[in-house]
Amino acid sequence: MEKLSFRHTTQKALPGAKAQAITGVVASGNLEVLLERALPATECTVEIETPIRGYGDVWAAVVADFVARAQPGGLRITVNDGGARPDTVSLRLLQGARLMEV
Amino acid sequence: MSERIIDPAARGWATSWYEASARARIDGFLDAGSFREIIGPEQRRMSPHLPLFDLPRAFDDGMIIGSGRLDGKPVLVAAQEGRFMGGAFGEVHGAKLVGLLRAALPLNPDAVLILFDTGGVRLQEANAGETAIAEVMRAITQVRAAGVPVIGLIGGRAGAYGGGGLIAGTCSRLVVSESGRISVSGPEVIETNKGAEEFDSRDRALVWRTMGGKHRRLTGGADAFADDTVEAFRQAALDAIARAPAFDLTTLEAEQRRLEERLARFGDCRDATEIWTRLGVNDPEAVPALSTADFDALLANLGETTHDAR
Amino acid sequence: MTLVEILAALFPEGHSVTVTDGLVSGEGPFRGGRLAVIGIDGDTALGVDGACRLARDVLDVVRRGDRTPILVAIDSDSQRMSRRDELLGLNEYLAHLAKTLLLADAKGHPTLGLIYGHSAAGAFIATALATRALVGLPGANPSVMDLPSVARVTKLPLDRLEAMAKDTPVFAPGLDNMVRTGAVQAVLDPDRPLAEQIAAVIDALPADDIRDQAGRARGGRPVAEEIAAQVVRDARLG
Amino acid sequence: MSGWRREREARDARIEAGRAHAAGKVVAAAAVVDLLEAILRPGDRVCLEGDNQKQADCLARGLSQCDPGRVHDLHMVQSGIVLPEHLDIFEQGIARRLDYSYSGPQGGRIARMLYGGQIELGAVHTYLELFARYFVDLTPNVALIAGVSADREGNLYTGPNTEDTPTVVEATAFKNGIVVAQVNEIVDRVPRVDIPGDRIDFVVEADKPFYVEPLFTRDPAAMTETQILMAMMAIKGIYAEYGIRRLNHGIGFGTAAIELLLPTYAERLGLKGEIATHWALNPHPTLIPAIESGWVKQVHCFGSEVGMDRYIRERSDIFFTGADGSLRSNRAFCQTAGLYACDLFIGSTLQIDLSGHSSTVTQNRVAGFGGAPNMGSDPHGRRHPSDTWMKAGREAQVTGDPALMRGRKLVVQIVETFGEGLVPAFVERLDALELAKKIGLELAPVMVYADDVTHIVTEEGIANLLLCRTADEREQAIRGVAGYTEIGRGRDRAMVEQLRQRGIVRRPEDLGIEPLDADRSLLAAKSIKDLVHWSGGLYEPPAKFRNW
Repeated sequence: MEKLSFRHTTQKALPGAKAQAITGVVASGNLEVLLERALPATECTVEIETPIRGYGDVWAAVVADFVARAQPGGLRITVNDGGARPDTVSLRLLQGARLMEV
Repeated sequence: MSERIIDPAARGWATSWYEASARARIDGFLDAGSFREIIGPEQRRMSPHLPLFDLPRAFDDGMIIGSGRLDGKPVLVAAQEGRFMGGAFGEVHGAKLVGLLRAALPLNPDAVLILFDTGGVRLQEANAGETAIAEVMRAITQVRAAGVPVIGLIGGRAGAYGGGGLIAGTCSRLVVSESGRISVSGPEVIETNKGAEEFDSRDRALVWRTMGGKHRRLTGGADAFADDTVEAFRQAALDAIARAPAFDLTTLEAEQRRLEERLARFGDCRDATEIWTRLGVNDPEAVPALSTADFDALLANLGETTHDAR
Repeated sequence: MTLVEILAALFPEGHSVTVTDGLVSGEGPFRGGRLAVIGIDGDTALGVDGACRLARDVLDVVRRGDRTPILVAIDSDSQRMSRRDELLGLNEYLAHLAKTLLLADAKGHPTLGLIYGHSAAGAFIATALATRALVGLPGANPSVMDLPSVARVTKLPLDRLEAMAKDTPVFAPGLDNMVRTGAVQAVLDPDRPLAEQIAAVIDALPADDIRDQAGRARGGRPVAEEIAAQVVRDARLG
Repeated sequence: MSGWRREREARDARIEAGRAHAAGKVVAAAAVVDLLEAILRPGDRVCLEGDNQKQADCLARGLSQCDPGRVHDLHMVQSGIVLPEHLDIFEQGIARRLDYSYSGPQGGRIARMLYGGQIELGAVHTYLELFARYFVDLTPNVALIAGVSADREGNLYTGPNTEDTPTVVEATAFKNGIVVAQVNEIVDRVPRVDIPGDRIDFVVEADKPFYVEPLFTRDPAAMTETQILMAMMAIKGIYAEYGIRRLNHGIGFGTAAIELLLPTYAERLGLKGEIATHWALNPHPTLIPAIESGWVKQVHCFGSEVGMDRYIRERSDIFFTGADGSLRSNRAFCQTAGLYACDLFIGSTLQIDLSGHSSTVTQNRVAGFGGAPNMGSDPHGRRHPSDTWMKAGREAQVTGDPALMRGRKLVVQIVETFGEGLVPAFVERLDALELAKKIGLELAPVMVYADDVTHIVTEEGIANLLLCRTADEREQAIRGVAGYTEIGRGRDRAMVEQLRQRGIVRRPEDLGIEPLDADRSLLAAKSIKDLVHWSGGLYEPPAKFRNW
């Protein structure tokens, strides 16, 4: 398993008050994303465990785009990856952020 | 600007049990907002063994447990996620269910509900999984003996295979949908060990009429047949709670008679359609295509598929 | 030890235990009372017919209403893998057999498993693992799946699995690993009188299911007990 | 003796030799090898019928059992290299030269044999192209074909899977060739005459029914959110925008998702009757909900699809059926229809390069073309206008007299940026070029050339290549929808943003689509069983697709 970790600063905190949310399933080509409101308002971390090695650059790009788009300030995000494609990762991250905004 | 074209509430069709994740099943099944998870994903109680095999872990180890309400009744609930490692029993996965059943004794809920979706034992943790299955079966009989019904619901992708099939057979009542399969040896396992002449695992119609929900319901291996919707499972579970058999000598003697009679009546049948014919089904070939309403009507006519001998 | 040797050691005065189609059934005098025996011999697979017969034997014992202990002696294959068995609902038959043993136990019959040969998967769960306590004899070989099959399913090289099996009891076949997992309470000493050892185990049967405690103490299941205990602690009805 | 009837005389002699193994025209399955050895001559051009669907498999087995001492150096001219026997005969020396179109499952083995020199390759064709050559320079001496039933006169019922048969027979029978048909049964009277008996020389009663691959069945249960998102974009960003009524779909999951979104998503967009009414398409099971909801006016088919026969029979307003009620398909006519009478082709591919060339060839597989390049090309011989065609033409028009403008067919590639096993769909250079070099092909096996492609749809957005004015714009438009592949990450972000302002690159949000709405609940059918229900029980799926 490869472990990756990213830390970003956002312009604002993610709206909403939900303390945590989980979306997706660890299965082939899929992933689960756990989101917890556990950080200062303009910080966001994303930790990933993936069985597919050597895609660090792709993960970095996916996470950076997600952060720019969703502004998930305050979230500690943890990913268990089952070998998902980047577009699926991106979709799950956005789904997760939306669940936290409820 | 994005617009939301699809309003989930206005979709006009029900959530499929088969398609839903374990969490979505629980959410749709229990009274809205009543689910309280025990050892939630944030506790990260993941498998200590999968990393050894370089396999990804899940925060809940594929077993989601907790308490909630079903039509106001307090219940305990466990749901397997069939897409994670085939819903198989590993150490943490199994221990969560064992713990939930043990908790039922002091808490005395109206029922314990097990939403099965499992291929059996997780090979990477085989000894722990197999022992946990034995512990679960013991705990279920204790919970039943204390008067708490244990209801099994089977309609997920992975079915209830291997030890999952044995646990299902230990429950007070079983609700199954057409997609649900209950069996010990899976089709591929039989084919691998005994050859394609014994069982052609690619013949999916054969798989379903041998192990699928309709066959199990017709032969008394399940007590209720539900449409593949979360709402249908909820209704069927409520009915099942209301009339669960006791766990005592009378019940097991009745089950003994029931199972002996099945061997005597159907022991020489090669195919499910022969069994259905002997049960009095006029057109056995038509059974797989029957709608739930037509199938329920057929069951009502047969009249001998419902029993308390479990 | 073979079944014949086991029975001879348990019942020096003779017994009525017979083996038909690999199914073991009968009883013998034991400590002033009786000891009922059911089981599977000769690496026999357990199918619907066998499970049904063994369950009937167990219910016969329960129906008598005394507290005759039941010994479940096992040298079996796995469940019988066939189209007919699954067509007829093997899961119900195996579960029923396990339930009869669990009921017997609840009704005050001490139930004790004794694995002296092989056993696997559904046959193991429905018999020896459905007793209050399970003991083994040296040379017994319980398994869920043999390593070459595990290698095929997990797509890991066999030699790597064999290396892992040495210090990871959680997945590897064999009696020692099942002891460490807590499923097997103890391994008996074939050089000591068997009846005495069986009697001692029966006298000291645990009140509760302590297999997960043993699993933690012996390192074979490091977290199961703690997880189950936490669930019991945290559970509340809403 | 006249020198102008030698072919006819040779044909008569072969038939005479074949009659020894027949009762009239009828040959027992056990006598196939004897028959073939009697009628075949070394070096013959032989069409062994088979395409991506039905197979003359009994005759293929027979041919592979012929004595290479008697039957050798054949030149196979056939649509499909699909069965193992199709290649066995090259290893055995029975055949030497090959001209074909589609290879599908044998793609890996054919590449190895080409590399090893066991096959002398003429060319890999499109279907129409190979059919055309049957009438010019690749006319078969012997055709080995498949039908459902025949009478003793040879009148042939090809059934719903007529496919290539009329074309093959036309070229062979009317040019002094011999036609052998395998049939599932000999009957007194065929349900309808698809091929008149005077074009059939021998009828073999096969040992088992001919094989048909259910190639066009896509299980809705396997459809992903990504595919649904792409389908939503295609419907809203292309079908609605251009008002596409006449079309052909490929066989991928993306296009199957479009079919399943017509009665749900497209219906809500108010597009019923405005798009997707007339089709050149096999009877896709996933089209059933759209048909049942009244979306589809008519469908002409290349072949049939396993399990769809009863449904088609009961929906003759939609499909082309014979007097007997069953489907009449015809690959040559349907390919022509797809080429000339459709305004849009949309299909998937494995690789797209920076210009927009695409290929389904990978380094070790020659999959062939089938019909996609016919459908997926802009026919320069088209002369009838349609709104769709004209709109596309206007978008492509750069310079010149507007009065001399002609339209453009829409050729759309719908691809996920990463395929199975995280293999990127966008590449610097097609593997096809490498393969062509390795096995010495004069022409690289390109499925759709860049100048035919008008749009690329991925989960990231739509690239409209018609609107690109320079090679640089085109490259950045492609990079702009290539997602997180290396090609996508190598984009010039500022330029892609400019292209987006000009509508050349369009994101889901530019189309008013929220990616999180791309949900499986949008599918009109979520399983094969749902399709059966939609069909009122008329669709009978193959066992491998059932879960009941």
